[in-house]
Amino acid sequence: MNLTRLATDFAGIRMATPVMGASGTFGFGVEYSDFLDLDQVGAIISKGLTPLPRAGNEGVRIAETPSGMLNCIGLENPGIDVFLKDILPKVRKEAPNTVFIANFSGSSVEDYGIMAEKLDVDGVDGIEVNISCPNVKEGGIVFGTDPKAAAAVTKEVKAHTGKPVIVKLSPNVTDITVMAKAVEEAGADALALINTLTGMVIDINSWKPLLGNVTGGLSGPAVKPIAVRMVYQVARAVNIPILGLGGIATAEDAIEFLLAGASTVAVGAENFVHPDAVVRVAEGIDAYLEKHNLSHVSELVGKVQIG
Amino acid sequence: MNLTRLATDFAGIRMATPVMGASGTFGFGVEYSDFLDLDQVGAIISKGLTPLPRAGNEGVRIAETPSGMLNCIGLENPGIDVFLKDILPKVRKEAPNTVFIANFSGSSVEDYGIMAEKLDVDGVDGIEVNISCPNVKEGGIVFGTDPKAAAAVTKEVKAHTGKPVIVKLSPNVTDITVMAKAVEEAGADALALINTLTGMVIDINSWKPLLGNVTGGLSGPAVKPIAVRMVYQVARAVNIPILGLGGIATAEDAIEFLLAGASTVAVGAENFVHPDAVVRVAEGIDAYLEKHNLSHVSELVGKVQIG
Amino acid sequence: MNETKKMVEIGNIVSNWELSADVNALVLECPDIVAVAKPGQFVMIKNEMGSTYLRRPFGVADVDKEQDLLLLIYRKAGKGTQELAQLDDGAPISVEGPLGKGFSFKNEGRTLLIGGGVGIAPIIYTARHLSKELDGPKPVILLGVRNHKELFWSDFVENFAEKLVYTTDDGSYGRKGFAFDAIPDILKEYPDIKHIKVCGPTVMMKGIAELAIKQGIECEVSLEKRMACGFGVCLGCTFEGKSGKRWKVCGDGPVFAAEEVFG
Amino acid sequence: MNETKKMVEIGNIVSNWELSADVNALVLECPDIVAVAKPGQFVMIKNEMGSTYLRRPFGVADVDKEQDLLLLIYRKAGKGTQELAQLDDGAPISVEGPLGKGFSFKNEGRTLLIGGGVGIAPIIYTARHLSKELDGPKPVILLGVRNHKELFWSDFVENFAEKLVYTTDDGSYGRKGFAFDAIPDILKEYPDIKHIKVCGPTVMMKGIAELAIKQGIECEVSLEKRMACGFGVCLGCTFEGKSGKRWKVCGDGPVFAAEEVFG
Ligand SMILES: Cc1cc2nc3c(=O)[nH]c(=O)nc-3n(C[C@H](O)[C@H](O)[C@H](O)COP(=O)(O)OP(=O)(O)OC[C@H]3O[C@@H](n4cnc5c(N)ncnc54)[C@H](O)[C@@H]3O)c2cc1C
Ligand SMILES: Cc1cc2nc3c(=O)[nH]c(=O)nc-3n(C[C@H](O)[C@H](O)[C@H](O)COP(=O)(O)OP(=O)(O)OC[C@H]3O[C@@H](n4cnc5c(N)ncnc54)[C@H](O)[C@@H]3O)c2cc1C
Ligand SMILES: Cc1cc2nc3c(=O)[nH]c(=O)nc-3n(C[C@H](O)[C@H](O)[C@H](O)COP(=O)(O)O)c2cc1C
Ligand SMILES: Cc1cc2nc3c(=O)[nH]c(=O)nc-3n(C[C@H](O)[C@H](O)[C@H](O)COP(=O)(O)O)c2cc1C
Ligand code: FES
Ligand code: FES
Repeated sequence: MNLTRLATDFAGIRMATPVMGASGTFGFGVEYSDFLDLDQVGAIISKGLTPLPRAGNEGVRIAETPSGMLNCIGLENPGIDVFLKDILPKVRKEAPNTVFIANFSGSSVEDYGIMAEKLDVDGVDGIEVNISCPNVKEGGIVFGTDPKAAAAVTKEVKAHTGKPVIVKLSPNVTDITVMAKAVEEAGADALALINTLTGMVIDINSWKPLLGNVTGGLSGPAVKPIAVRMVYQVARAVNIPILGLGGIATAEDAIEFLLAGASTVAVGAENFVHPDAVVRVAEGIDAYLEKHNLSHVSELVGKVQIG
Repeated sequence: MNLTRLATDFAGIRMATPVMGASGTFGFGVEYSDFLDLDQVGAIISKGLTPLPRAGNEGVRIAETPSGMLNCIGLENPGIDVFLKDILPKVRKEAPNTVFIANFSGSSVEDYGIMAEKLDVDGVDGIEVNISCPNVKEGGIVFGTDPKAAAAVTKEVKAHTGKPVIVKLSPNVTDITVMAKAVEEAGADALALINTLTGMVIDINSWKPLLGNVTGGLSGPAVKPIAVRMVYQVARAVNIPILGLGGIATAEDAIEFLLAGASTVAVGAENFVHPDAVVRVAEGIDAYLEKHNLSHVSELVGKVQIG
Repeated sequence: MNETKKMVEIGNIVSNWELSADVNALVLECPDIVAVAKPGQFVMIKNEMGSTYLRRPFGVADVDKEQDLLLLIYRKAGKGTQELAQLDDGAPISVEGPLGKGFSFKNEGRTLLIGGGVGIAPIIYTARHLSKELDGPKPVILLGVRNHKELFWSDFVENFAEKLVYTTDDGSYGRKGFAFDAIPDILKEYPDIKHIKVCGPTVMMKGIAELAIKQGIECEVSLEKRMACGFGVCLGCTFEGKSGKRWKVCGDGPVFAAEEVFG
Repeated sequence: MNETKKMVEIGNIVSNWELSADVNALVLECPDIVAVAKPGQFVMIKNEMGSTYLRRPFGVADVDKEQDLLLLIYRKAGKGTQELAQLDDGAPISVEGPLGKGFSFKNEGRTLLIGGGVGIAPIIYTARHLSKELDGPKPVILLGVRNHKELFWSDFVENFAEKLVYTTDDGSYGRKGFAFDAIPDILKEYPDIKHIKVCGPTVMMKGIAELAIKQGIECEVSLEKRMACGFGVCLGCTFEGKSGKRWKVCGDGPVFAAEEVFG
């Protein structure tokens, strides 16, 4: 893999490749060390952190769907304090060279500010603000679908950190460009899209929802066409860089996102199926660049030709 | 197949079974006569009709996606007048016993009224108002995402027809219950959901969108969890009956929609893959009723148990 | 032409072998479709155990009505065909057909059959039909292929050809260049040619169609379009003919008069 | 316990046969995982040519380190396993493993191994490990099955069992009733039993765990939860133990001390 072709500056964060592990699907990164070389991972995006520890939702949390999956983990995580004390040092020791982006959410605008401030420490290279988790009743979904609330969260976060701020958008909206523009205007350094689409599976034997939380977030290849469309729309609406994700399984998928206008991409559910996916996708992009005589991955970004 | 268990009254339309062929995927019904017995089809829902003939979109119109497909047919149809003169008589001759529902759209509120009036003729058992086709620039998408516009269309249609009016909703909205309630209040007799989700595929060899119309409508099994969730939400928000669709391939899929709150269902893209699907799904529902000792399909409707 | 009833039938794989690096042959046992399929028609197949969603269209390359066998010849183009290539004998394939209207046959003159790439597949059945089933003059067959590694077609057609001509892109066999370039010589040698039937890439068909129209030779072309249904309901495959009429490639074709497409 | 490196390896099918109407055995050649897999661990497999998305977890039923073979025994529960059952010898399966922590082994006393349904699978390797690899006292094996049509398990375990006891739901073989009911007699007959290891339905494990805890016999249970990843990153499989600690079934288990789960 030719890292000079792939090295990418994303919102001021220098990454070895433009391919990251998506929040909630990549643990804290170090869990993947058996399967891939962490030095070749663009960035580890952490499981979503919250102010307090969370046990997550009861009952079944995973359901397979055609070419995808639903999850209602419910943001299980040890809380920001345990993260800072126990987990971050371990990650920095085991993956000293990999960019680490902390994903988090809160239940109020103030929460977001507090989290941003706590995460403004060495070892964290950037933060990803999850305003779109559909599983948490106390707030997430409101911030993710209301442009004013999203802007307020963004401003609060920006006021409490010196790190690059990536705001992650929900696809469960009528017009994602409205959200994107609101967040851009509020000062976000970059956007990530898409988070999961809200879905449901009913067990026809028990007549109950299969998932403990009734609904869950849909991800995986099934959602890719929706994600590519949204990245394409948002790229035309904003001037800040985009981290594109949603259903990426192969380098070909990732290249669609790049052409649509994403500067970087993340692999989500596919990590569960092929735990070397993040590196395999990067290698595939590199092979594509080679084949097409391109000297840098940025030459693909937003290059889709219309009409 | 035990038709007494399946016979369903939907918004005043008496159907042999609760399983219909979805608009745009079932032609005018008679194209399926080689593959199934049209008497066992709950209803034929016609390809979307428009005031004038339409040639549809240029370029590639079909793209396969993981467990689904995108289409950008662009409402190709011979126009309402040719339909009434040539097609409807043929359908009524070849499928005299099958319920026939005419799906249509227009570019203005007035168009919808004119269409409704023209379709208020013998041989048409009900009308399905498509306010959600994402492919037509001149209107469709606006009506489908703005509750006021959707209500205006519904009222106009109701004022011009004596037929049961089914309004078909778009899933490309933040909160589908808002649309559903607006349309219910405006007088719709029933709702159909979901239409397609907007998606995009980029050809990484040509760097161009694969589809002639850049974006297209996603349907097929991939979208089923989203559709079931929306039916579930809408069933709790309105009092009019629901026609549920989106990714139904098997009786098990259909039963999920019924439990979620749909009184009837329609099979869409699956008709392309298994052209006997509408009848096979009905048979499967019947077998399920038999196995579970239920005397009528209505005993499933909305019976999902929460908590 | 009377439309035959369309059906869906499970065809077990009788054999599935490689003809070249990217082309395979597949033989399926499916009596009901084989009994009625005509030259130029196609089928839509689905491997129910595979990961693809829609059916895939393939021209009927040949049928053996005695043994109920259907021959398809397919290029390993993408996921569906690559998975198909992995399947062993006995595996069940869902076959829908026969679809479309095939070539038309008239009782006079010789036919020149032209195929390019995997578009050669339906030429096989058509050639056998002309020379054996109709017992008319054997067709002249002109095949445009990439190079000498694609001469496997001979095994399928040589018995039915009055003459078999190859052109290759690289000149590694037969005449170098496009199939188009070989036509004048053929027409000179066989002045009894009254019909041309072509199946191949659009650019190839266009050139030949225009030449045939100019020379007043009846010409039919077999089109390819992305198809979701294959039987006229999705409207994925329509186009506007030169007459102004809208056609469905799947239902009204895939075979059309050259004038209607390229006239 | 030292964690072994996890890996993904392509295992070709060596054989895949039916044991009963709804249970199959699968033998895969996958040297690297076989070399390190321990009793009670599991693998996540994927048929890359199939229609399912996530990997599917299966307990390591046994390994043959000489011949590099991995045995899995699977119930045809849904789409993934039904497609798996169609695959022929030679088909490639992606195997991820070894995953989880297996059973623990102590150097004293006899072990009672209890399995219910396909939960019996990991009992095979565990029994062989105890009796052959550790060369300790042979375990007593108690199997709860539905009826006499499920006695195929004997072929896999009888050589490693001091005694093999069946219970059947319908009394068609062995003792009628639940595995649980047979335990008192076994403990009376084998007072040297110091360990119980159970793998089966939750209700079965719960009863046995409570009995073992009451009687002061060390007991391990092997849990099942829907898994997306199998190696600790999706958090689909977590639960809160009786100690208040949160565990991942895939990474910390699937084997847990009875007290932590049911105590
Ligand atoms: C009427 C007709 C007859 C055909 N006959 C033959 C034949 O005899 N032999 C042969 O090798 N090929 C034939 N083709 C082309 C063949 O259908 C495609 O190569 C095949 O569908 C590719 O499938 P895939 O899954 O391998 O590729 P993918 O790239 O994974 O296919 C993705 C989608 O694109 C569609 N698609 C891709 N390429 C084509 C194409 N060239 N034409 C139409 N749709 C396409 C597929 O059907 C599918 O929906 C025919 C096409 C048509 C329309
Ligand atoms: C650690 C572990 C070990 C297992 N060992 C065995 C074994 O040795 N033999 C055996 O027959 N089965 C075993 N199972 C259960 C087995 O994984 C499921 O039966 C199988 O995944 C069903 O897949 P399917 O595609 O046929 O069914 P589907 O119903 O199509 O599966 C849909 C989804 O549900 C999940 N799922 C369905 N049933 C279960 C279940 N009971 N437990 C966990 N996930 C489930 C699948 O993994 C998949 O994600 C084990 C499960 C776990 C967690
Ligand atoms: C099991 C699971 C847990 C997730 N947890 C989080 C999370 O904590 N925070 C977040 O922002 N996104 C979370 N996501 C969303 C993913 O980061 C990603 O946006 C989404 O899954 C779409 O990508 P994919 O289709 O590649 O999976 C989660 C996704 C999955 C599947
Ligand atoms: C090729 C195609 C054409 C369609 N045309 C129409 C249409 O004309 N009017 C309409 O209301 N819906 C149309 N639809 C949407 C379907 O009726 C249905 O709402 C959608 O496909 C979801 O169902 P499915 O997932 O079962 O296909 C079309 C769908 C497809 C695939
Ligand atoms: S392929 Fe559907 S109409 Fe021709
Ligand atoms: S299965 Fe993913 S954490 Fe256990």
